Amino acid sequence: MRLLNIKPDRTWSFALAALPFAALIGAYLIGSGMRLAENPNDKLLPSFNAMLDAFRHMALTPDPRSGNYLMWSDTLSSLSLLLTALAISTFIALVFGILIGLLPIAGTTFGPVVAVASMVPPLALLPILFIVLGLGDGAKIALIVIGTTLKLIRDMALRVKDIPSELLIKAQTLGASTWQIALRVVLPQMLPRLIDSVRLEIGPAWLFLIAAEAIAADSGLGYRIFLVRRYLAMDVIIPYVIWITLLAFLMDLGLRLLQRKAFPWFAGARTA
Amino acid sequence: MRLLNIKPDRTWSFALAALPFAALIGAYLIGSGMRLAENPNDKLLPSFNAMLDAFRHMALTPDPRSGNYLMWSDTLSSLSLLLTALAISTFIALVFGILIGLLPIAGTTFGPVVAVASMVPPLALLPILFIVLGLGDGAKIALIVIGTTLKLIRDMALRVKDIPSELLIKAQTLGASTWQIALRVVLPQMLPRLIDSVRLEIGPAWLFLIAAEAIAADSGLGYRIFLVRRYLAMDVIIPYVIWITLLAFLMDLGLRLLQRKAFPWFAGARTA
Amino acid sequence: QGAEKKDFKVAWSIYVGWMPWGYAADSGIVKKWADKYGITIEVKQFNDYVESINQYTAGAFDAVTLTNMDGLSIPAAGGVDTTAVIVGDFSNGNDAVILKGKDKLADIKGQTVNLVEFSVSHYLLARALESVKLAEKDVKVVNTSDADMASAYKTPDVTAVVTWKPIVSTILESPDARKVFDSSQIPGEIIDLMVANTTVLKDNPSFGKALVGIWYDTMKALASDAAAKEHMAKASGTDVAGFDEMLGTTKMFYEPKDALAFVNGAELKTTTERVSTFLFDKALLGKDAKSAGAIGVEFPDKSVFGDKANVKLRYDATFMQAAADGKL
Amino acid sequence: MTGIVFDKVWKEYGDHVVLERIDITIAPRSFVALVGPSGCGKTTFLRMLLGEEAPTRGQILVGGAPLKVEPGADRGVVFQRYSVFPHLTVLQNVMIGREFEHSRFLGKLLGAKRRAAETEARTLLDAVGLAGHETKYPAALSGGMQQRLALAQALNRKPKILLLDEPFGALDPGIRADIHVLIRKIWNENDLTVVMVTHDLSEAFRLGTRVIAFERPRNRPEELERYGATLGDDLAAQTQAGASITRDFEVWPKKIASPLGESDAGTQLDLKLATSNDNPAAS
Amino acid sequence: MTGIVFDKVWKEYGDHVVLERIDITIAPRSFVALVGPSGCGKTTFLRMLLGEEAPTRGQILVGGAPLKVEPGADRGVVFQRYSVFPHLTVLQNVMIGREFEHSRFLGKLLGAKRRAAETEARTLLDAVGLAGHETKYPAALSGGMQQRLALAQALNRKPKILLLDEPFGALDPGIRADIHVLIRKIWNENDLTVVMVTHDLSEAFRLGTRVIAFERPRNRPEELERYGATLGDDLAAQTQAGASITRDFEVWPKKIASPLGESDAGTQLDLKLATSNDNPAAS
Ligand SMILES: Nc1ncnc2c1ncn2[C@@H]1O[C@H](COP(=O)(O)OP(=O)(O)OP(=O)(O)O)[C@@H](O)[C@H]1O
Ligand SMILES: Nc1ncnc2c1ncn2[C@@H]1O[C@H](COP(=O)(O)OP(=O)(O)OP(=O)(O)O)[C@@H](O)[C@H]1O
Ligand SMILES: [Mg+2]
Ligand SMILES: [Mg+2]
Repeated sequence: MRLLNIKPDRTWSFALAALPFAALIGAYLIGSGMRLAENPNDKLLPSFNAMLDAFRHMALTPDPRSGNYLMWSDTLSSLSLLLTALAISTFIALVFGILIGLLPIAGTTFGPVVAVASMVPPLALLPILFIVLGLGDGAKIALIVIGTTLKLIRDMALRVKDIPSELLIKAQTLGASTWQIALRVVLPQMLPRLIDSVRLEIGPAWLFLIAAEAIAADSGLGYRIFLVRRYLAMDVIIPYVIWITLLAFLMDLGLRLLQRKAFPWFAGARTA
Repeated sequence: MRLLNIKPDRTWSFALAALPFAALIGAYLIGSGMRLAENPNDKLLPSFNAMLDAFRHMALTPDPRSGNYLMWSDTLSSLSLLLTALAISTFIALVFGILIGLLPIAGTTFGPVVAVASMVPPLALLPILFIVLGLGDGAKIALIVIGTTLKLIRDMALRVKDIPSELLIKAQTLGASTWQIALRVVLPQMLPRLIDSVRLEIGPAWLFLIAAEAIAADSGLGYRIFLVRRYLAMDVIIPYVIWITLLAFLMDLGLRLLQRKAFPWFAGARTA
Repeated sequence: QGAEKKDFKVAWSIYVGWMPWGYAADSGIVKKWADKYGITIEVKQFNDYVESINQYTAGAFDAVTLTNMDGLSIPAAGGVDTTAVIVGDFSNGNDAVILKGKDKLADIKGQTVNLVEFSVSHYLLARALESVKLAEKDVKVVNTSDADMASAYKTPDVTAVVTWKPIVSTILESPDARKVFDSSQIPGEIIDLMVANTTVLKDNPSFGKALVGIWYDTMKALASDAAAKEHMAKASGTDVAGFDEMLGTTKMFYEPKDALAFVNGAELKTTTERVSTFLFDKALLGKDAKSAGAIGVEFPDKSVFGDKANVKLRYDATFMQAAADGKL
Repeated sequence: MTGIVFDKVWKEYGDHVVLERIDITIAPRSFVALVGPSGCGKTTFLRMLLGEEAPTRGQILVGGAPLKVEPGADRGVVFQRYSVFPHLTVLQNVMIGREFEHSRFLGKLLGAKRRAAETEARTLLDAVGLAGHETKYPAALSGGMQQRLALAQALNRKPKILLLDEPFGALDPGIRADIHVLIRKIWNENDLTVVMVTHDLSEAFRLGTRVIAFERPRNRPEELERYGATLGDDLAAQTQAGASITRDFEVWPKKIASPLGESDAGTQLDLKLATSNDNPAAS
Repeated sequence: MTGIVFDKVWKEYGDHVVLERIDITIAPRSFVALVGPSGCGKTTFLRMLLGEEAPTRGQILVGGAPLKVEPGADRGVVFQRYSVFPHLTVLQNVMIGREFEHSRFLGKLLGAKRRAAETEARTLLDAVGLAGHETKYPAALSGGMQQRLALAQALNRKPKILLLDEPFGALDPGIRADIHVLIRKIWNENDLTVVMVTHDLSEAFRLGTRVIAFERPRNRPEELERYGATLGDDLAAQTQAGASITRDFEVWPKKIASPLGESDAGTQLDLKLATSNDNPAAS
């Protein structure tokens, strides 16, 4: 049988999927063990016990200073920034994406500037951003928004253009105005596709959040990583990174579920 | 006539497209003018003359210390890193993307680990990366590769799965083995799509390059930006950012042209 | 600017000598003094030191914590007339040159040195090289982010670094790390200041007074209150022992009179000249600077180093004097 | 009146002449079937009627007035694919025309108006044999059901002209026969001019009152290539490259007001339409 | 021999029985036309023959041996869409089968072998009327041309069984007639068993030596819903839900070895095949 026709069954699938994870953990254990054997105080690849300790310390012991559980307050602070920013980007992208994709006038006006602007590396313009926007949560949200929104707009505009022209014609023959088409034909078809696009931007959003928190913050997951980085406290950093990855993964999963539940028509229409 | 049916002609298109750029430049001029009126030495929003001076200084005058034209040597150094990294990512993505997308066994094995790994914020794990790869160009290339390759792999795998199963069946009825299918059916169909995906990763690649050069470097566009940030030399930073944007834009354009010229069948097949 | 105002913003970044500002903000000392003068002071923590100075230079903040050298090269060179209100401490071993596996400073010759370019580390390196009759051309400097210095040291490529605490302490935990030069060998040259915009300060002297008041109240707490020290230690990401270790290599001026003695001393003028020369060599005094004295620096006795027509950095002792005299 | 006149209409895309001097008058209440080989310009003809494309030369008159340059509610359309909105249920797909009409801002009806529109839509769905599928999404329907839905959707807006571009090309014969009955019925009972493109000659003659054939001229570049001819006079080849009407049949006997009652499905539909209360076609 | 036996084959997807107890023997060299309403399982039947799907119960024998569980070079196929490789030119599309056969590693022929394969491919292209289009990509071809290309591509590998899933469903009548002649010709001159799914009954009877009709049973859940019946005995309803063969015609007169010579295109093709040197069908 050809390799491409061999479909592993459930047990095998599970075993195969677990394999690379096991390999990664194994490689870490060996590397860590070797370094620790050489220098028991090595901080770079801490043992699992050390990380567990650090995790317990950060997540399960209240901070004497504030009485907070640091990891949770960091998470809360980062997540609220991240989600606010993503909500704003999403909204902007939806509006401008539909405008650019649907209206030739808007497309010629904003298309080029969005294309060029999406190439600007936002991190290099941080100082200007911070001056214009201040340093509070506003600036951090703005950085994430700027970092993610342009690509989202382009994506949305492309997907609006992907709508078969037959549908737009059909809507017009049913007497729809431009506004009605945007509202009742384009918007609802874009929502599930927007979820796909937003899923792709979760990674960049975390990146910009961490970058923003590294500059000015007093809580947040990125802030903590940055703070303890000077001490090379990998026993804190690694659990934090795993935690961020898990959060990102859960957000992705959540969006996928949302897409499936909220837009039952989409799975069928996509494969058609 | 409905707004969505109004298509501006060539002259109008040009004028409309120029509008936002003019507005941006105007806004900058006003902001800069106001700040400079208050403090003639203000560095945040330098005048165009100051930027031109700085550009002349960086690009047209040899550096007394090294005799190099700084902007060109920076560009050369950054571009060689970036292009090497993108070439590596592209190659890895192609191989693993096809494996994961085409072979159910590879898909179940590597799909989940790639999905999870693509969520890890790579900047947070820099220290571990350093150990494995040192601090030289290798580490910078690796950072860009890690930052871009996972998403590329996922993208490729999805696009391989998008190939109509009819084509794979047809190839089998023509007697193709898995290897032949990968080589002659899947690979050539993926190449133009890979270009699309790589275009999307140019932005992130620059981001990671700048981040990498901020960590340890003695030349490069990102290095220079971070160095002169120490004394808020926006008159250098802004031309550099414009230059990076231009480079990114040209790379994008080049890839689009390559796609059109090298894969003449693709435009027709995509719309079909 | 040029008008009286009520709301002020102060930026500080995480460094042993400036940790009191975080405590002052959290413990209510800031509010106490602000209320006393009928103003508000917002104290903002930065993790990125350079960004905090940039923000101050761009006018987003009225005061900022920085070193004497960065005060000269960033705000002053950027045309922002800046006054040092508080001289908080100087580095007395906080900054160090570290070699991997080599014991003598002279061994640095020919090596690649990782440091933050144009920072006090760069200055320290210059001074260190001078002390063994070497020049910067004898080494190769690679700009390296302070945040990644500790991990960079762990890589085989890196054999020499110049950096500050707490990174120094972290690096010295490696068995092969040797401290071959530190700032205690050039005492009083790396000075940690709280500076404010001169115009703002002139129009609003009460802001300066409040800053000084806050500072010396906090100094008292640091000296006597274990909880305060613990707070600062935590905020800098370490524990009390680690914090004490850093304090040990920092010459803190707990009393205003100590700071006054230092700022009025003659040493400050020599230091200023050295630093100016270093910055001029690196073209950091602005592109138009013709000499090391291109930017004038005024001392408490109103004497000026460099261009009297272009005084942009001023050491002003009047506020600390008021604190010493109990006249706040 | 909804007579359609093509007054010496040419359509060119760049150098490529697609339609050449189309000169035709379509009487109100006709059922015109358009046949011709692939690529001869049938769809292009329909798109000009829709207002989606403008003629390069000549003009199109509808009811005596020049054609509006954009699609409008007076001309309904059913394409071969993409004729229904994938994100709306069957019922919503039919109702949306009425919603566009009565709710300028929200495009959504509420309360009593909504209920009225819903009743009306259900009647139409019943007529096209989609009763019971109201809450399904189009992706869950077969091709034939989707086309019936598209018809119902277009009819709901009561267009004067109905344009069909190979609407039944992808359906199987049994279903196609059913839907033929349906479309004849619809045409009979509404004041409707129908222009239908089809590949199937027998379909054209069964349904149309008039069958118009377009021919792709032999001397198009690709054909020339194939038949090995040399281009000779370039200009001549180019100006002759467009399709034009080659045959034009009136189909006898006249079919108006003579519903096809012979098939079971036909009578069934008949009954349904007759028993429904607010379907204007039935009154 | 390439006789095909379906031995009490059932196909179920989860609870949904698609095909029920298919018990049929297809003689070698037959041309079986498969008709039936949409969704009755015709494609499923073909996919089982291809080896793409395995029967849930029962077995399929080809030439007496159980069917290989995956598609192979002995069974060619033409689908309604996606039958040719979009990234290869017309010529490359035909040659690729030979390249797969002779170049295990590169999948690419060079030198003399390549030239031989090319000549062979050109002959086939000529036979299907695509001469002159060798360097075009499929996207530049009309639907009919694409399907002819797909046929040539499949034939190049000389399969014993040719499976066609509504191959001409999207073509216009003139082209369809041409291609009917072509397919009969091909079947006549090669040792080929053909199984073709079609929607068009007349096509089935014109081409097939045998016409098999599948029927979709009325009591499928969605139908039940529609007709308002109650499910009653669940198990009974379920086991009866699959399609099975309802009619099976032998078409007379027997068509083997009686090429359709009446049409112009037919004779033309005939000549072409006869004059080509290395087309085994012509020898
Ligand atoms: N937008 C366009 N730009 C350029 N050429 C076009 C355009 N639209 C159609 N054509 C060309 O016009 C010709 C007629 O196309 P049209 O779609 O009207 O044919 P058709 O008769 O509907 O064919 P089919 O039966 O395949 O649907 C074709 O040669 C086509 O390539
Ligand atoms: N992979 C699958 N999983 C579940 N159900 C399937 C699958 N493939 C087909 N079916 C179901 O099997 C039934 C028969 O499908 P099939 O495609 O064989 O019909 P068909 O006769 O070819 O129809 P058409 O004429 O529309 O092509 C349909 O009800 C379909 O929904
Ligand atoms: Mg058409
Ligand atoms: Mg089928």
